[in-house]
Amino acid sequence: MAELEKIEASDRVYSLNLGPQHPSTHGVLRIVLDLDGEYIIKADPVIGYGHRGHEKMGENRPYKQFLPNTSRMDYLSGMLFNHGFVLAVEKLVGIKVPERAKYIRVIASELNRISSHLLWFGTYLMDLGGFTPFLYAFDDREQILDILDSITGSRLTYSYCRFGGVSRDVDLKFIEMTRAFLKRMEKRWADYDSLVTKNVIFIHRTRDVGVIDRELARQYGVTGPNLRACGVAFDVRRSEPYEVYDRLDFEIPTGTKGDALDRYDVRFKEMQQSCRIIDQALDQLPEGEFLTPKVPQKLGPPKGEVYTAFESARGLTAYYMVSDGSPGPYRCHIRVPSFGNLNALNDVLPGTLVADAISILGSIDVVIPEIDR
Amino acid sequence: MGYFKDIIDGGLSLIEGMGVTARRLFQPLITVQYPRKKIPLSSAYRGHIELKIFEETGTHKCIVCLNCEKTCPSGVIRVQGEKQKEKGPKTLTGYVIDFSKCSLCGLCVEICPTSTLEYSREYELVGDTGADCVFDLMLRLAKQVEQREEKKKTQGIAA
Amino acid sequence: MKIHDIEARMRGKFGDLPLKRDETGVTGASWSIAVPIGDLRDAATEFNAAGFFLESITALDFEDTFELVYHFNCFEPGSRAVVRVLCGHDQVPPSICDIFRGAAWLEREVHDFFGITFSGNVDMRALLLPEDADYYPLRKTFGKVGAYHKREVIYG
Amino acid sequence: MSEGLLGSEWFRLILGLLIVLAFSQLNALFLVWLERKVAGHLQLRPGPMEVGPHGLLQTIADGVKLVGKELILPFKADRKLFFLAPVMVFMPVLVGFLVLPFSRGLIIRDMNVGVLLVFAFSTITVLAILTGGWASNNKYALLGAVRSVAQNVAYEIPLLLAVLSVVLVVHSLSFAKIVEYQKTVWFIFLQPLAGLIYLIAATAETNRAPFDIPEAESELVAGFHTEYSGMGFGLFFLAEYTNMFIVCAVATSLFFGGWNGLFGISLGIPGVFWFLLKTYFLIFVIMWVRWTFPRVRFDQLMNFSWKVMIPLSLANIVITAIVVKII
Repeated sequence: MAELEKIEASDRVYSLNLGPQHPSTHGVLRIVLDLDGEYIIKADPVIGYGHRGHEKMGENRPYKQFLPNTSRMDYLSGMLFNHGFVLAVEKLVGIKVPERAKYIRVIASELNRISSHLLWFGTYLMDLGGFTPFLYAFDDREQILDILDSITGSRLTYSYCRFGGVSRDVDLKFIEMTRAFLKRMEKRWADYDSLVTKNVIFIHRTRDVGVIDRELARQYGVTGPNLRACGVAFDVRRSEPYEVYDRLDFEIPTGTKGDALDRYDVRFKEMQQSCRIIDQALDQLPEGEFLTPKVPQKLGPPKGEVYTAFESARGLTAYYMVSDGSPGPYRCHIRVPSFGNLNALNDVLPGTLVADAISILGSIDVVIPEIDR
Repeated sequence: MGYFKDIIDGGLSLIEGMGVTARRLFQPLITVQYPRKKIPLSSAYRGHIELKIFEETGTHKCIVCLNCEKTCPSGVIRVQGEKQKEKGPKTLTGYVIDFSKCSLCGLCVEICPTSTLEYSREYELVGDTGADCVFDLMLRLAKQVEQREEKKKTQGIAA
Repeated sequence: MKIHDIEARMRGKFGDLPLKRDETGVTGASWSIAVPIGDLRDAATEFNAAGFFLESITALDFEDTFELVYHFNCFEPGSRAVVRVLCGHDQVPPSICDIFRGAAWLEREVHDFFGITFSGNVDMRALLLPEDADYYPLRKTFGKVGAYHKREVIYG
Repeated sequence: MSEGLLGSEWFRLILGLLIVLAFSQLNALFLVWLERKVAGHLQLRPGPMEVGPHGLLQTIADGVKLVGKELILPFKADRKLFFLAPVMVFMPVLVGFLVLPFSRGLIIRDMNVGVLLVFAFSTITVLAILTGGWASNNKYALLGAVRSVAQNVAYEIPLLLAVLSVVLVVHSLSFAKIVEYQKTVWFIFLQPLAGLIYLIAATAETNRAPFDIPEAESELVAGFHTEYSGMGFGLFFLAEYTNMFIVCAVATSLFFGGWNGLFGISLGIPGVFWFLLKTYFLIFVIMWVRWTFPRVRFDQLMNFSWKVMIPLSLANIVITAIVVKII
């Protein structure tokens, strides 16, 4: 680093404007890089291009009308964000959810998590220059979208969860499709292993690249797979189990070094664990109601506040809502995981190459509209 | 001999990867040439909303309660009603949606007390201007009723 | 459990009175503590030393005051704690960005939305809003809002 | 082209030039189509289908579109160099055709320094890329140009060393003689290591994935040709595919027996078909590789070149020289 500082004083340093329109910035992110040759001296991510004011929107409408907004923040895990919001409101108002609905939500959420990770897998490989895995991943993702489409009627912004259940019951066809998908994926993991995980070029591009260690992760509030990659088995599904996660048997995959390869491994294994969760949840899926009929149209929550954390595909996400007793929240804040994950780049990028910067950016899996809200 | 082992292992991993892609060369294609072939829609598909025609009455059951208009998060729906008699229920005179603002959440369909709203199964909705996204559901309903009657007629002749 | 250690230390430092336990679990945190604005950095330092990470910073706009809400968590089950700081509309809270590096952006976000300037945070550029934004959208005086309450209306 | 027809040297040259120009363009168009088809089928999709049968005319349609587009000169760019670069990248590629041995007697000029000529001229491509990247006045383009030069140093040496081991055996730089030598046994069987190194280095020479680091679309947007529009971009594109044909044709001549059939069995098929068959197969392999692997980082390519390819090719040359001396 001392050497780098010396160079900084010289006029060899030039700045490169990476984004907002750039093939690998996943949404509209701009990073102003100070470069010496191809080495990065300083990185300053500039965000906010996709700011839509979701928090303000939340404040000036009833809880129910904020539902469709939730899946538009992190559009890749719309179901999870939807789910989390419903959890928060149910906790605030005190609505009981039928068992069957809980299971359906978990299944749908985990399917969504796999689809989000699959998309990350594809785009990450594309960032590294491999185009084909992207399309294979999209092939699999398409199966999930079809499954979710069959119950929610939508492929991306689901708006599926309702206060006290879900909007539509699952049928036998859904269960059949999901089982077929799980079976299909068993073979696909091996293909992905041969095509990517074992590939020597891929390993060289990711090993020891962009190390986020435990301390750095804590400093920046990095959560989710990026945190687990450095060896911390912290998962909201385990630490504060919601719905039926405490009844399901699954592992929390962790890495050791916290480099891009570890992050890749963790996400890859997470997809397999999600498959396990879905399999068990399908086995345990009880009969019964999918929606509590007693939920009033106009919610009248007590005064106070609620903070509900859940594990989205990118990490710890939380809804913080303050209620003044009216049908809409007085303040609605959303803690998004990508915020901290991207923030850590300030410290991770300096000293790396531009090529590695792309690899790192891809490996931390940010969804910019989620940060911008 | 780690040097040569690394090279050979690396080379083999590359060949393994090429095997995966080569196998795909002989697998059937998964894409659909869209305008020529189409995939069946999901039964839960949520398009824009439409007034449902009930068999027994041959028309919709809207009572102009304005629940849909009030519950819509994006302010898409405009409903107009008129009282036919001094003391009586309102009847629907206009139902217009601005689809360009719709977020397809489905809250209006769920809240409708008479279940007279349903999802359209149209998805090829292209327009040149924003005005093309404004649908007059009454007009659409009238057209549908017409089509139905024609169908009935032709079926009747055939029978 | 780190959460019990830090609770004991907080009680030692600020007394029992400002610390509120939450038995219902609705607030998502084991307890919350109201800290005077001058002691915010001390509290944050304690949390940092105990190995907590900063989950979120946000503010609430009331008619009489702002309230800053800091959520801390550590990598153990159910270990969330809340630090609440009352900050008058004209007060300048201290920045904790040198204690938690991730706080810099979170404070910038709060500055964006509420116009609260944090002393000690050198980088107060707009984060999510355009550079030339001269409004604070999450203040209750901006745009369409339902109500503008005093703090006691909600928190008693 | 029988010997009798070629009375005049000039006639032969002009005819050759015309054929080369026509062939190189058509070939490039075909290769672009092939690339898209190969990519498509590797990815379980059909590729271009709309223009012509199986999209065969798609690239022609694209070409027409490119010709019709405006050539945009970036702000403060070096005007002369900017427009010179695409021409410079295409010229040396044409020269390569002069010495390619399509079949016995079907060589425009069988020079005794043919091999040298191809590699000498192909190096100009790097200069053209550097010129284009520099003249664009764009940081991405400049980075791409710089990478290209760095990459050039890394792959040219093993490329030539691999070729040298073949030349050592034949004692000639003439393509015709090298191909004649492989009448029964191809050099890929005698010199498998050199053949492999040549193919790897040749992939890098043509800036193809996994060595497409000067372009690196996910990192440098489009690298050295970021700022080129219309036919400026088109020429870079055509040159890339023509270049690919040339390196594969050279590989066919040097290692895969040129116009000869396998182990001298020609099955009555004319030599030129053998030649083209093998060349297009090699091109297919290069495409297949591109659509399978992620991109390497440029320092990794250098490491690979200096630590693996150069020592191995040097060792290969030494062993070859000793064996040749003993025999």
